[in-house]
Amino acid sequence: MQRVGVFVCWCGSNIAGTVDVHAVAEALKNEPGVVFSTDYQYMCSQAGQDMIKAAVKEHNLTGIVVCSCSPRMHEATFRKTAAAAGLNPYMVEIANIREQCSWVHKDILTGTEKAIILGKAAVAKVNLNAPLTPGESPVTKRALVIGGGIAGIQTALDIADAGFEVDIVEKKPTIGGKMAQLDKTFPTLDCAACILTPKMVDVAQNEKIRIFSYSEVTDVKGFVGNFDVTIKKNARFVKEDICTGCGACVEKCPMKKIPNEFNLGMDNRTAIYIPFAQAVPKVATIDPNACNMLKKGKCGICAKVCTAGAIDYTQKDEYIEEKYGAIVVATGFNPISMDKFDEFAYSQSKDVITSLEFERLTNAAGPSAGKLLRPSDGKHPHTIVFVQCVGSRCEACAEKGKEYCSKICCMYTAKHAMLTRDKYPDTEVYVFYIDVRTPGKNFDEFYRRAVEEYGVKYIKGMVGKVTPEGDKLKVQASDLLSNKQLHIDADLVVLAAAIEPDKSARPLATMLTASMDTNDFFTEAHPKLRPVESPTAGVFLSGACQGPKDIPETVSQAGAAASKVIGLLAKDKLTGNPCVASSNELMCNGCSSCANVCPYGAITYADKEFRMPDRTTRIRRVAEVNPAVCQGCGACTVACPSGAMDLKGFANLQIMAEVDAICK
Amino acid sequence: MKVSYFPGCTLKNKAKDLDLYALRSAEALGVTLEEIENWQCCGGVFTTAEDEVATKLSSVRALKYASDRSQPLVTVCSACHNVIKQTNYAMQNNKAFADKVNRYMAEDGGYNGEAEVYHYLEMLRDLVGFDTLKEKVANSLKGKKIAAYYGCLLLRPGKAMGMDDPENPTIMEDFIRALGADAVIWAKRNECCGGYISVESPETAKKNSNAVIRNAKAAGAEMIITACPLCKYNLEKSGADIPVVYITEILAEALGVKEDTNA
Amino acid sequence: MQKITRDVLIDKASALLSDGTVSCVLGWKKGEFDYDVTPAVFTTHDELIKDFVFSDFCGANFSKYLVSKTKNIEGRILVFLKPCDTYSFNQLLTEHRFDREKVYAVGIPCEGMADISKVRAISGEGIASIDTSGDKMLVTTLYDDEPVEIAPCDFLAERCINCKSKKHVAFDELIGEDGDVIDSNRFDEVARLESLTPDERFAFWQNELSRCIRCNACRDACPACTCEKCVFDNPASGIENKSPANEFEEKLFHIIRAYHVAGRCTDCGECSRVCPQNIPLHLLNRKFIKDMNDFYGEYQAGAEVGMRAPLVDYTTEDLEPGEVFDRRDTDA
Amino acid sequence: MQVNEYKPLIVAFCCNWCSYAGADLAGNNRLSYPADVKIIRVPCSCRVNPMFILRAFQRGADGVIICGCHPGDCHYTSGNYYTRRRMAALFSMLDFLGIERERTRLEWVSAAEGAKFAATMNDFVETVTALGENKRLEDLRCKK
Amino acid sequence: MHNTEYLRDEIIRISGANPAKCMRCGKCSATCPAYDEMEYHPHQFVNMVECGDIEPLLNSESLYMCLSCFACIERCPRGVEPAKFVEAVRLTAIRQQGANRLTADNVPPIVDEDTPQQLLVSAFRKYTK
Repeated sequence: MQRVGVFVCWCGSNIAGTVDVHAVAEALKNEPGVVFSTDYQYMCSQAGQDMIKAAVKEHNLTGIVVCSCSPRMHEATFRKTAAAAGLNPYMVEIANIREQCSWVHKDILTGTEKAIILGKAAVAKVNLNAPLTPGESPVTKRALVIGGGIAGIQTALDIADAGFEVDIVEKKPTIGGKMAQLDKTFPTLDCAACILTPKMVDVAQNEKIRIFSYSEVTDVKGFVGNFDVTIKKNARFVKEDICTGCGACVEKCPMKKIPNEFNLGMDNRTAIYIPFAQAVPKVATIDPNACNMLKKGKCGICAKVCTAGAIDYTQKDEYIEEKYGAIVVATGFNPISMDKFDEFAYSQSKDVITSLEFERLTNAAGPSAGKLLRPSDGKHPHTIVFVQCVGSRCEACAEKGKEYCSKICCMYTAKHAMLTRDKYPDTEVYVFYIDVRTPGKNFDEFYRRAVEEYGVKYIKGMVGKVTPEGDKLKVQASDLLSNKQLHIDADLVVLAAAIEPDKSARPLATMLTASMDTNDFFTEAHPKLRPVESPTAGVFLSGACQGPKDIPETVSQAGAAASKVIGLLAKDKLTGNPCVASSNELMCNGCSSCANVCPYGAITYADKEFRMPDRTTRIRRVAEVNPAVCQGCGACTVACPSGAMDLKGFANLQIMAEVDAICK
Repeated sequence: MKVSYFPGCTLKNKAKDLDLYALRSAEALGVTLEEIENWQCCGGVFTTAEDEVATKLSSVRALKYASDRSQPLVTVCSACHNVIKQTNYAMQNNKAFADKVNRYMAEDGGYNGEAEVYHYLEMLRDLVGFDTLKEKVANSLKGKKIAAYYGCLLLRPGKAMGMDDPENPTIMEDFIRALGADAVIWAKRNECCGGYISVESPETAKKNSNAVIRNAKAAGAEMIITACPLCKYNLEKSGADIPVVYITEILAEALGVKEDTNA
Repeated sequence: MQKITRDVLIDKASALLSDGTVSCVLGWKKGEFDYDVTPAVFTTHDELIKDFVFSDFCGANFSKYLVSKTKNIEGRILVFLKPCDTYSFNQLLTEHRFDREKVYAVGIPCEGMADISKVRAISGEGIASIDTSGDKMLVTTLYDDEPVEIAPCDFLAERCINCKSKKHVAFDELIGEDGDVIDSNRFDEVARLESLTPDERFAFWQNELSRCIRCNACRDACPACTCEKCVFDNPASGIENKSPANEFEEKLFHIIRAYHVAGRCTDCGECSRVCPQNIPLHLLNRKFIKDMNDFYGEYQAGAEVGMRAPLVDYTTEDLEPGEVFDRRDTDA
Repeated sequence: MQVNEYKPLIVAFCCNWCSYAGADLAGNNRLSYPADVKIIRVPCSCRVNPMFILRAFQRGADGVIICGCHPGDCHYTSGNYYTRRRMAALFSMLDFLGIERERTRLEWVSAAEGAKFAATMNDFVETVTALGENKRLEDLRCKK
Repeated sequence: MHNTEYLRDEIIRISGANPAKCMRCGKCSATCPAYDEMEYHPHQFVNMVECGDIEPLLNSESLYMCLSCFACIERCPRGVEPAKFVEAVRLTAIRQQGANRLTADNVPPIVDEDTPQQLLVSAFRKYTK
């Protein structure tokens, strides 16, 4: 039996005004377990707390009930008081007689009556409280960043800057991601490469950062602070540590007609290749689907010309196992396929391109060396039509397109249009828009400049059909403001394709037990208050894997994710919330219902040996809750058919005792 | 293989060729088209209005006829195909509509969208197979540049038609290639010729048709093929200077059954 | 009335025993009377010949027995599964309740099983013997010389009249031909009750459940009730309770039991079969099944191994509890 | 005012993160609702076991209301979605047994919705008061 | 006022489509092959039906210019299906007594020897009750 002390707070007149606090203290004296009951003006004051401490000593209290304001206000305070008095802090229960009683009931009789009942419920509960100790687990002081675009790069640099080791896993041969493919960045128009490549070099030179390029994560086990990750390093057939990136092999490779993915297939590369001049690591990679030596065993020229002896045709995929304390997902985005939108004739004409292709077309390192030329005939286009929202903002049930706004298109289209008018004033530029969305610092000003200073023709309406005919693209569109159907003979049509999460995200989310929305964007732990954390402890989100984002937003989220990681890695031990679920293995059926509903993947199963009454042993599958991962929601406790699963601090018997006390 | 066949009004009249060559070609490919007894005209266009029931009953009867025989229902005319498939889709997906229809169908026994509807081209693709078709070709149309004209009725609405990607179709192009010819890809292949507007405003029909023809020719076509008598009429009427031919006619030609050998 | 005979099953069991495929056989054993058949484990051909039966009274669903019978046995156990039993079999596998490797499942066809209380209602008390070999059941009582003839439609159990499936969803081997899932009318009675007023429904259940004697037969026969320790037997659960002390307890037990098996109940009907008070307990389970089908899409527990039951799943667009009633009210 | 006016007994389960905070806000703003409502704090609405609800009715509660975060806003991401299914099933079953459906309710109340909390409780108390005492699920041994 | 609302609801009911789903992108009008012939264009149909501005539509020649080519239905990103509104208004117009657009008397002058049955059948279905 507990020895419970009850402390009724007046809260000045806040409580005492509509609740007879003496009567409450008196009434609760008769409750089972209560050995001491009193009231005081301000329980949370130093004097009030000292009073509690003294009573604990004097009456050998094992449990405390404070009838006061909301536990959301002072539960932590009174727990500290209890701890200072030598009690387990979780032996405290609060009866909320201010917010949920004195403040909402005007009549002193009803207020007092209800306060007594709430006090009784708290006493009933505390009688069943057990001392709880938060679990501790060690922290591996190294972070993993999955994805090496600007989000991953920034996160890794910030974490490394704080002195922790970071590994970046990037599936492409180089880090840099989408930003490396961009020409200029809005709204300042600085060159993407000029601001990105120094960061890539920083990553390469940072002693704390390792890059696993051309690699992917294949397995994740463990939990916050203690992840075991398997990384697959795909064979690139070039010894990374020996290759100097001189490019002699690339020059001599006879297979020169391989579509170059870095330029989105608008020009060609060789079978052995370095994606672009500033690649990090600057190491060649052999495309096994294109190399004659790997396919047919004939050629071997690259090995012959490599003075460093870096070529290794026998290289195999390698699996590396590493431990991490935290994982950051930065898997980024891709433009959606335009296959289902052929009313814009993307598959029919080379001169209908996506905006990312337009970036490459205007990039000095792109297929046309930065000159804006039509892919079909290399001629300078005089009329360009930009189409916004292609595949964005589609009906939820539509089979094509995405329901959400892709967010970045309005601004990059304004940028493309402006830059085109700036470089080629003889070009007519039309932008068809549904809405122009420019909420961002200097964004709307930028868009207005495109219209007012550069003469870009913004037309409210959509393009309905693009018909390639001769060397023209006949664009049929609506101008809603002048209520006209327009027919424009364009030379180039640029589609602002919706963006979607990278396809690698879905299997990764499964490995991480991190949740995703229906669009395969990672869900955040809380949409407003914990936007860079995933609901799975120790897994953080950076960049467009969480939702469409532009570069400034991505970089700030990357920094935020890094600071969360640093905060985690700075701890030697993780102290958990002790109010977690635990399973009574004697009652557990091993049915998996609990694991099915656990949002955190905190429940695993083990085959355990049980001694039976007849002295035989039996092996049974039982649930085990990892207290470091469990967040204490209690979903499992209700899913459990046998009642084996219970929640500490909010146990079945405790809640039922409260119910009983209230209904008595 | 035997299938139920809904020819439609025009095929018995102005578009006899479409019908005749469909029958002969199918026979040559091992498919017997069994004409539905007492079929009634589909009405030419599907009315999207929720409260139009009577105008769709002839389609439902045809559908029920086929489903009672556990046969696929095959159509050739794009319009019949469109009406019947949209009706079937409504029977499958719009319970209120299906209930209303079934009140009229009580005597015949109910119908709930069980039938499978194939356009003749789908029949070639899914039941015969373009590979089989390719093998049966006697007179290859090699070197001929043919523009497939889908028009509006064959593919749309994509959900109900379920025939091919409504914006980026390949079925007719694959058909052309199976016959040995070259398929011209062009943008206006799924745009409307003007349809029944030629009653109300022949100029509009002409304008639309001209745009279609111009685009086909610009893409290098020497011939336009269609499954729709009204498309053929509108294109020809607008002064097409390029042959507009029924799909079944070039099929019969390629299979070598164009001239009736039994006659 | 069954299409396959005892001999066929004994031959199959004996063959599997002798070639070492299985070490024992879970089968029906004849009891004192022709209708009180009990489940039993057989290990030899002789035992089978002596006591194994197969008749219209072999309704017992063996799946549940596998939970205990597969523990501590050498080799595999042969189990005969009727179509409806195979759903329970899969559901138990989904819940990892026994080791599939330990079981050799032989699917057998079922023509529907008899309800002895229906038989008795026609024949009268004092049943001496029952012959189920023909199309009709021949019941001889102590008081009549001539056997009473009963047609299947008069003796079939409710769950068999409304059979949901003749298809075996799990087996290693099948005797006879497999059937199909049946579009049954099993939810009609639930729908009828739903259409009553709350007062009428309350009266109905008050009448039914007040007969409960808390014998726990429903729980003990239920293939979904395989908890290591039942909450009703467990003082730590806070709801331990062993007798129907009053109206509340009668209801509480059955509501909680139905809720515990909700989403996991395959609608095998064992609860109602074994109830000595003939309480239509299956209606509670069917109510949950019907609701979940209506709210969240068709779901048949045990149709496949590894399915996720509706109550441990969700979509962001699910109905609100209030909408559930609105919807039913507008349907009605 | 009548002395022996019928006062229902209402048990409200509130999730710690949204609805309990919403109730606190109602208090902060002095938005009154009947004292018949007694709140039990749970970490998440998905902690509410149907057993607790039956227990409350057994012990004489006249109405039980469960409040949680709005769908999509659950502190634990998905807890309230499970609650929604569980309560839909349970409430429908209680209704099936003839227990008045108005005695059970599930409401979404955010931490910012103090006014909604008070309004919901006022409405619920009014509804239950109109129904009168819970007789169909009460355990007479627990009678006051 | 009452009549306007009734008409609006009736049109929406007949159409089976929901004008509120429209996000005003204008793709229906951009893709419409009969745009130039119409006084009110597909996007206006959606908007005017939503606003209950049915009277002008009922009296407009635009009703008879829609080709039922389903391009707007197919290409609408929001699944609004504008042609269904055109159809609903057209039916409302021609279902009125004596409002048939096309009668048998009109036929002879428009028929030539190649005119397919399909043309007349379709036209009758669209223009006549």
